[in-house]
Amino acid sequence: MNGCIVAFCCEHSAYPAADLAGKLRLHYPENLRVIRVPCAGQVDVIHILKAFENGAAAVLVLGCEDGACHHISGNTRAKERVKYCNMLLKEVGVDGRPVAMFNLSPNAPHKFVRAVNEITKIKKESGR
Amino acid sequence: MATPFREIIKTKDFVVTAEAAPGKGSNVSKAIEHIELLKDKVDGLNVTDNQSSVMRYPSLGVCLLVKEHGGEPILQVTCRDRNRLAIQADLLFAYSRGINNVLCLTGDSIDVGDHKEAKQVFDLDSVQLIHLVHTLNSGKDMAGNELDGGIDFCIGTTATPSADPLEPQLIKVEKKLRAGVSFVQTQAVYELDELKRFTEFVRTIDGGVKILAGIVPVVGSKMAAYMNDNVPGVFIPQYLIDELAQAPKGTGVAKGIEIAARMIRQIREEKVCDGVHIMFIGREERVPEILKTSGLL
Amino acid sequence: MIIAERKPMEEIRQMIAPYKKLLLAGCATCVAVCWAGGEKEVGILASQLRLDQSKGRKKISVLEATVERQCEKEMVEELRDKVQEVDAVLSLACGSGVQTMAEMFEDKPVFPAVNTTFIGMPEREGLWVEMCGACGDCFLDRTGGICPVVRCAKGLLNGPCGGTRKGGKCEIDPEKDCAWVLIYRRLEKQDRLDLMRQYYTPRNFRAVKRPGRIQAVKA
Amino acid sequence: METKIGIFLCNCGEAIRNIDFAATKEEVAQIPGVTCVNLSSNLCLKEGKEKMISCIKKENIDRVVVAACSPDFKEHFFRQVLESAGLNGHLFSMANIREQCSWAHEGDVTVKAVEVIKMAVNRARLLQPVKKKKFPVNREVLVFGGGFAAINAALQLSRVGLRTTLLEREAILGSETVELGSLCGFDISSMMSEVEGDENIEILTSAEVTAAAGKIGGFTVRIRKGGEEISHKYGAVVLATGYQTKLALEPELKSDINIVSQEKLCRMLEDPNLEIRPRTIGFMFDFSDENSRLSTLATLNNALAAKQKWDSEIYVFCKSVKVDGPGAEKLYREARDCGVVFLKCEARPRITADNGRVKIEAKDVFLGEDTILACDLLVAEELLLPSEGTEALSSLLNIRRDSRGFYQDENVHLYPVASEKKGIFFVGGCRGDLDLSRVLTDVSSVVVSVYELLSSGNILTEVEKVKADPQKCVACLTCIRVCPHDAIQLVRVDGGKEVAEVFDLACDACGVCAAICPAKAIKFRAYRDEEILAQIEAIGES
Repeated sequence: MNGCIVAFCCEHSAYPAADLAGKLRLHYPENLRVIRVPCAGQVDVIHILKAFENGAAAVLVLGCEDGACHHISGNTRAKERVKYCNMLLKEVGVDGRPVAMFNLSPNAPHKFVRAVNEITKIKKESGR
Repeated sequence: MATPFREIIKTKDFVVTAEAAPGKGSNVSKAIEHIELLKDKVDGLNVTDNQSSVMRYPSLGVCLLVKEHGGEPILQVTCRDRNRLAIQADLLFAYSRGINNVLCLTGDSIDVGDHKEAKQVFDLDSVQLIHLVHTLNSGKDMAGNELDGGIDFCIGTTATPSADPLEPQLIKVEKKLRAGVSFVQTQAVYELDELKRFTEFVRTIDGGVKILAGIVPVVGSKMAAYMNDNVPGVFIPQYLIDELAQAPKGTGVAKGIEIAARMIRQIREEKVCDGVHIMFIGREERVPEILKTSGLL
Repeated sequence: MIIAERKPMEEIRQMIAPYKKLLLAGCATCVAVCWAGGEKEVGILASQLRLDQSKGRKKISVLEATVERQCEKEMVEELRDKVQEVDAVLSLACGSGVQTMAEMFEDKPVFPAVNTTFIGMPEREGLWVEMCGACGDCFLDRTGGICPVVRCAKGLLNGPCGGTRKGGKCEIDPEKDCAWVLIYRRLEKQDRLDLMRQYYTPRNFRAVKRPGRIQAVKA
Repeated sequence: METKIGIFLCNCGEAIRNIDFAATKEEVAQIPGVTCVNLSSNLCLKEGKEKMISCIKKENIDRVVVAACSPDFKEHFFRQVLESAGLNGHLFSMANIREQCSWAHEGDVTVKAVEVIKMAVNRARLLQPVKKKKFPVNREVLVFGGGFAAINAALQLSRVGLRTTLLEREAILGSETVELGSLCGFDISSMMSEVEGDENIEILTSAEVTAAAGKIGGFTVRIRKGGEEISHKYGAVVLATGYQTKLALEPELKSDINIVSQEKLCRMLEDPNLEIRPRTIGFMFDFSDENSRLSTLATLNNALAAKQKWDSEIYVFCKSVKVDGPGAEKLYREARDCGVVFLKCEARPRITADNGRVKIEAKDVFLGEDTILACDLLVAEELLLPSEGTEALSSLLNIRRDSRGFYQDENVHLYPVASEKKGIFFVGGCRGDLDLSRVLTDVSSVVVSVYELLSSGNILTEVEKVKADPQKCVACLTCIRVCPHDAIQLVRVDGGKEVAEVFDLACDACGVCAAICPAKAIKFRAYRDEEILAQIEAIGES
């Protein structure tokens, strides 16, 4: 069990937001591992499940703001997929909504940090 | 002895029937009570067949009770629970015990009842069922075999005058009429104009068939709204809902009876159709009140 | 296309409870198209089973494989080596595929992971609707190409029941269209409503003698 | 064949201080497949670049990992370095140890840095080259519309050497633009004669499109004109179909002599024979919705003109005055200076007919008082709507519209004039409330984009970056239904089985199709399951 948080970050929004967080020295938990993707809609259910198989404590899917997805509906698909993943995980006794989706814009480093902190909190509360 | 329904619809100018709903369980005292109360006040007692797909004491059973107590039973037969063998057998049995009237209907979906996981049969549909009764009446079964002792049923069926869209329903009614029925009993109606349009349509196809308007008293504005949303083919106009809403607390049933009686009077005075079929399920004991208020008693 | 959907996890869990090593066998034909049993779905279910943390669940190992058509013995044969390695097979194919698998590997328990539900078509991406009931006595010539046998909740042949909801929806589900209203509209458009006015005799349930068996004309 | 991975560590001119580079170097050198690890402090400068190239060549490196700043910042640069070293630029993976590691945490982050590099190495091991290919494109452009935006777009496209067809539904060009010209001070007639004289521009009036197919570089469009239908190919399509206005009036009122539109007022002002001379004029805008930029400009222009010509008393009722266009602020000041009164109201004023005059009752926000004005003429509020036929055209071309029915921009901040379908662009009023200067900006950006796409007759693009494996594809059509860029189609392979095929030119490489494919037949290079899972597997190893 590695207990890391895996964040799939859309290269149009969350990834630059994370970079900006670093530039502004906004700190967040060190166990975050970012995987850069071209769109939140590219994140497959199996990618998320595999992260858990590998021992991840939680998974974040971070995409563009509603209505501002570079690929029109990638972010809304991602949101549906995150819901589906939580359902699949719940079916096998992995409770506490360990997958979360957040929408943010590339110039929202604080929102990025908030998303990381929020999932960390959820993770702690569910005792995982 | 009650007059056979077949005679009544030929001779009487305003026919009145009422619904008798069997209960759940073998205790039939309540059914007998209702039969005793109504048998002489109406021309026929129409017994439902696992109404709303809820398992109950059989229609056949209550029909026999009606007969025993001197009333005129109308046997409802739906296509939901029996295949063609079972239906034919039931009809032979019914006729052998003096039940001479049958109301042919499709039946509600099993989905709306209390045994949702059961297999719904629908081996036949209502038009085919009417044809089946005629086949039996002619002395043969559906497979073409001769019957030892035939039957002779007076056949009725149902229709929905407020369906939306109406045209497909009317085609279905037309097929039922062409199959040959003596009377048509409608789904609950609340708009006279709708009923008029419907009877006019029926008359263009069959001038002789008797049309009984379905009367279901609505005892409150909530029930009305519920029926509008949940009972297919029923449309209660807003002015009636308003009228019900204005009734003082505790007088809902009385108001419902008043509205129903008014409707019946209008139907009779304006000769909109040939009679009414009153369905006051769960409040059978108050049917005489409707009859009285509407001047039928 | 045969449409299927995955069984509830609890049911799957009970079936496979005694076994430690499983093969998840997908099928790349119908069930792949309807998102129930293709390679992707095999991967998801395998991952779920590996992750299973529910009470009393022991760790299991899961192999994954998807064949072109699981209802073909020759294609299932490809899996022989993998089946040899495991205690049981969990098939994501339709009922026909599961049985082919079971027949090919008689010494291994084979379990269905999906419920085969109907023959249908996609209405849009991810939504399938029933179109055909394989009744063996096609009626579509009389109904404007809309099947009342399966698309009417009661399978009526002579027009709608009295339960049609407002706007021509089905008695049992306001989301679904009344098949007979659809038929009416289609025939009206084609000026063929006389077809709807005709009387149709009861269905011939012997059209397919169960169990069905068809021998094509020998060439 | 075993891959040879070269890792280049960079401390970004010592901007990364909390990573022990010596230890990191030692650690990552142990990763299987890693041939060499280089440490630098200026990888993105000339000498760093040269060192990288020579190392790649010397060590025969076939996969490169750079651990330094964010790929957002330098990925493109390093890919070019690879290309100059003779490697395909896609055999490259970056570990962001600066922004998302060193700078994001306090204290020593060597452990995390090593893991982030391992993720990148794991991914690099699996990367495959992405080839580029030239696709021939049709160099003609089809412009829909015949107004200011369309004519300007056609003229400019022609000027950069692209043959352009102007397709107008009406019988003449610019029929609705004449008033606009007099209002905004440009001469439509000279533009029209220029367009008509341009040999590079074909004008089709009274024409409409009946069918459209194809993708960027080769849209096939069926055009009906005068009972005849022709089919023609275009490399790009520009929509400049404009907008229409509708008076936003209470149902009991209708436009008559007292209540007029801006356009009607314009005509009245120009009419030398007009006998009436309204003494009091009311204007209204910005109540029904916020898209009032154009009605604001019309009001300011018309109010000034009415003041000059008739010397009327003028009252303007509005929620707010939008003066964000060039010159608009100046116009607003001029209007106020010459006595036009502006009243700011939150609620829509009540309008009633009053004995041949119009009564306006409003509550002024600043005065806080109810104001009643009886005026001779009310210039009513106008709603901006997409022009007629917008809906039909958008469904013909399969592009989306926004909630108001205007063409939806792919992403208003990044690509204001591009549609979600490559090769289809919007300019001007058909995409919303734009003043003339903005329309001209639209035209320029579209012309630049179209020029880039079509000028050489070829488009160089990456091929098979996203590819459906015809062997695995079960032709479920899911990808075709979900592709946001309409870039996938069903084709027959060798005239036989039907499978999905990604059209490289139209594909925008989002990967939505790959993530949804139920047969796992679509592979997105660099983001395949293998590459994602390899990164995941490296997590938590340290």
